[in-house]
Amino acid sequence: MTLARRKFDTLVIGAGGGGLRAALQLAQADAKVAVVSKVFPTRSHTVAAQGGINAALANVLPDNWHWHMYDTIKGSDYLGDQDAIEYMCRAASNLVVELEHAGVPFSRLENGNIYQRPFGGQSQDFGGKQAARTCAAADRTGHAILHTLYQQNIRAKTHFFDEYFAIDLIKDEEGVILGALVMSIETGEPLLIEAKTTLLATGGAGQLFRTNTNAHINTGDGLAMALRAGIPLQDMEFFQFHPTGIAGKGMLISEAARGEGGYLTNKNGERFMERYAPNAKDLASRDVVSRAIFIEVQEGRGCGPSGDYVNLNINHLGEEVLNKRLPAICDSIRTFLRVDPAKDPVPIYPTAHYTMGGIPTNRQGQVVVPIEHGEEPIPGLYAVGECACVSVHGANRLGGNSLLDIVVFGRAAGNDIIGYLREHRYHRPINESDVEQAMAHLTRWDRKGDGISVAGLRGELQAIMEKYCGVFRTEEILQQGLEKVLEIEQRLDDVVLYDHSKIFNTARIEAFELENLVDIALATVKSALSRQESRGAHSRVDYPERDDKHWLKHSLFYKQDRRMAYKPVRLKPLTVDTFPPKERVY
Amino acid sequence: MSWRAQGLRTWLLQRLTAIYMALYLLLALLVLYSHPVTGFTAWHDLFHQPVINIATIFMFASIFYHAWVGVRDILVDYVQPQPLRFMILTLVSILLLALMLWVVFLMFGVLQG
Amino acid sequence: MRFLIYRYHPEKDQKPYMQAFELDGLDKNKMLRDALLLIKKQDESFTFRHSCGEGVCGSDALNINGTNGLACITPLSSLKEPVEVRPLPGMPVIRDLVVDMAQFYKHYREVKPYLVVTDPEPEVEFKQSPEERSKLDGLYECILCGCCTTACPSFWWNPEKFRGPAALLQAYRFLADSRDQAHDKRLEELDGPYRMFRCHTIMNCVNVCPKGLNPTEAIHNIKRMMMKDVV
Amino acid sequence: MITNTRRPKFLNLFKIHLPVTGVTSFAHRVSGALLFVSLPFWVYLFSLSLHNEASFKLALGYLTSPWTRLVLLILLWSILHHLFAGIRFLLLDIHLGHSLKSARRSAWLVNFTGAILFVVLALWWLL
Repeated sequence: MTLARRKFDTLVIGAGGGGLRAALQLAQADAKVAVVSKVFPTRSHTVAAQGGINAALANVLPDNWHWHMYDTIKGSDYLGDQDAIEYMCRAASNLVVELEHAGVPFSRLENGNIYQRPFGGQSQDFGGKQAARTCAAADRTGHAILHTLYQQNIRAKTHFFDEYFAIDLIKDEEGVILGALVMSIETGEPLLIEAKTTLLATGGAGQLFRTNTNAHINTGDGLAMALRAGIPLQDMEFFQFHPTGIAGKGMLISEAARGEGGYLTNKNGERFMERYAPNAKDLASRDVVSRAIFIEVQEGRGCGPSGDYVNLNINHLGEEVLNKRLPAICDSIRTFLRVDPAKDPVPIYPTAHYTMGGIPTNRQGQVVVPIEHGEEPIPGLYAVGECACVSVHGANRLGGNSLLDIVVFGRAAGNDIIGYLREHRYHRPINESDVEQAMAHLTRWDRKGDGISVAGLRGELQAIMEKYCGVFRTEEILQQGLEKVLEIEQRLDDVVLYDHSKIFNTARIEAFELENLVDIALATVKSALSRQESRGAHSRVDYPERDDKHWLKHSLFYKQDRRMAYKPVRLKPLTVDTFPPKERVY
Repeated sequence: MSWRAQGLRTWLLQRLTAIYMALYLLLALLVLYSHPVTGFTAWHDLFHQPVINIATIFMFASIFYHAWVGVRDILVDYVQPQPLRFMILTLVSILLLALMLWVVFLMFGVLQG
Repeated sequence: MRFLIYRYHPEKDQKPYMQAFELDGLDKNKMLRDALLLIKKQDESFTFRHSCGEGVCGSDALNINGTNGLACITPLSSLKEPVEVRPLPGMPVIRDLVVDMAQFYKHYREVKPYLVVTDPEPEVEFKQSPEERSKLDGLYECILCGCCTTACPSFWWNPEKFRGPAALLQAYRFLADSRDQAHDKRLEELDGPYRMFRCHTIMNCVNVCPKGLNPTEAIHNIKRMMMKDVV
Repeated sequence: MITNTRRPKFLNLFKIHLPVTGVTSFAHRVSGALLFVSLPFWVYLFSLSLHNEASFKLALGYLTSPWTRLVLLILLWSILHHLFAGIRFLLLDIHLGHSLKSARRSAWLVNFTGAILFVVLALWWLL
């Protein structure tokens, strides 16, 4: 059988906001771009983002990008790279306006400008009063942005490979990435897409945890592809738990609920956030609020018969505000909890939400790996969005910064690729042995016989991650977690498929996803075990303090021999002065 | 009544004929209620009045046009082979035109007689 | 709970058939998607699309007890037994509950579902009053799940020519946008006996839309715009 | 291994639930078709009634024969439903009762009134 091949200037893997924004930039520059997505593009998980996108438009309250930059750095617990953060916050206003021009139906203020709401971790004047920086389309901002980007790509005639699953990157001896082996889910046939540049935009890995806000598809495929290609993953110990997931189920209740005036209470009806964050209260950073809820429940002040959740109160906002500003989450609450949010409090609990770590990149979206002194880009490989770690989110991402991240760096990567394509006009010869290796990976699941099921092991892995790598961590728990994940990795060899058919075999896809999840779980637990401090989302009970002396650095996990390495945080911004690390209080 | 009628025009005419028919029906009921038809002469005299005569011609024209649009809609949905659909529609058009001619001659006869 | 599931495996079956499944001790507060996932655990070869699990991605649109809907937001307690689950009506079945949506997406692309602005763009955002913006409510929320279009008899009979409710809703979403400048062209493209005027106000689309949207109203609004332009 | 290239479609109308708005619409179409089929008969009858005294009687006779009574009953329902459903469609066209709730309610109302009025008129006529 001969392998089908196609050639493109750029291969984009993933059709969420990051992938589509980059593809749009490229298609508009007349590059031949292919977007491979394992689901139809508008099903990508960007669609589920609710609250909004940050930009210092100052439409509601005074604002400027310096304050946004400060908040983001503080939110990142000083682990974010300040050059990238400056780049993002400076670009924000232009990019939001650009989205608006592209058709995003933002909510509006009386004067016709884009509506902005307060969100967690936002301040005026470097830590002063609450700011209102989050541009919103009701509580469906991600949906509005994703659909608009897809629509503009239709207009730009981007080439889409819908329902194709990416197996592995293809690289030559010099380490240049030459495209990827993908598989049509519909036919089960492999396809080699040769590309001068490849962009990973595959999103996060929320499916690592049992209770999460993520879609079934968020299995971090790009992260694992990078690991297998010898690229380390950066800062994987930082996984964000969103404070307000629907208790016991995990569906997201946007931070916008608190931004619009909602607040949390424990079983005594106490607004407990006042104790944890006297100034910002319910709009403190997500890591702070999640930990607070966790402690409330742990110390017996949780609500409900088992005392295992706290209440989110939005009933005082009135039907009009709820219908106008938070219609979708009200629907969700009614559907999944059968609670009327206009009358009763909503049971919520922190839920796995966002992968702060990822494939190390610079602010052009180039994937970078450390060399002796510093780092160098991998030729032909880019990554943007949740799968990438620029790092603008550091140890904790601010709400409203993820939609910003994907459009800013999607566009930046697109632009850098255009430059790269100008200098590299021809396809390099494909390394057939690398193709064979990828094909072997593909055919590994043709193996027959008795064994463990994919779904079973995925469930076990998720339970382990939740138990041993959750909000609060200790050496002992993480060590146990590491052993258990290693055991899962061993047992992966015993997993077999019972269904070996070709056409739309989702069982086979889930097997690939499970492999990917196991790799990422290992990276996460190992990185968490190694970092002996508490910073942002990474809370070590045994090391409760932030330790800038030893740990103000990015971690890097390599799949080969499971090695950890470290690289410094870029504290120097592009044009302004450094924001030096200081104590982080809200 | 061209075969490739523009969507809006056909749609609009279907509505206008419907309204006309409904109004005619309402008035007819009122007239018949207030002046019960006792026999042939009364019935004939009724349609001898030019206003009613002309209105009735329009009524039938409306019925036939309305029916033509309706039949075309049904054919477009349920008869997929184009030639067959076209043939049936042609036959229906001929039938409706013939009926219309019949009505026109009939009503002119009544008007003169 | 008892389930009857439409099965068709193109590599094995000549014809589709219904297969019975029994799930014991099912929590009726769960959604149909949860039940389907349990069935997939029993039989790995059972295939359906799903992703977000909260009704925003639009992947798991199915025909449930005769009515189209999203499995992930259909509570089991609302369903009569045996729960009959079939693929979306009128669409070519690839396998089990997975249908080929190509035709549906094509109609979506054909209405040019993007903002067209010909004037030079301002440095800042276009102004749009809350009233103008509110015209987009009930339109932009569409998740392209296909429930409406595949419930529409007019679409069953003319899937190649009739745009279908979902695409027409999107057409109106841009016609209703105060920023859009392709008004005349959009209306022109929707005239003719097939593209829009196949709609006979059956309202099956409104009946099934999982987001509570009203394509029929959108279609009527387009007609009204056309009339205004004629008069 | 056989691979079917011809994909089946699920379109068993007996297994697809038709909502009340759909019932009204479908009945509108059926009644319209019946009325269309009866058109030549009506024109013929109308022509007879206006010819002369004798043919007027003949036309009346046609209307009261048992066979035509049955046909007339069917057409009576057709007219009633077509009229009421048509009025409902016209109201929808001018944007009245567009929400799902009111569209359902009006569909019920149309189906119900059509049927009730049919029964009342039929009894009044036959008895």
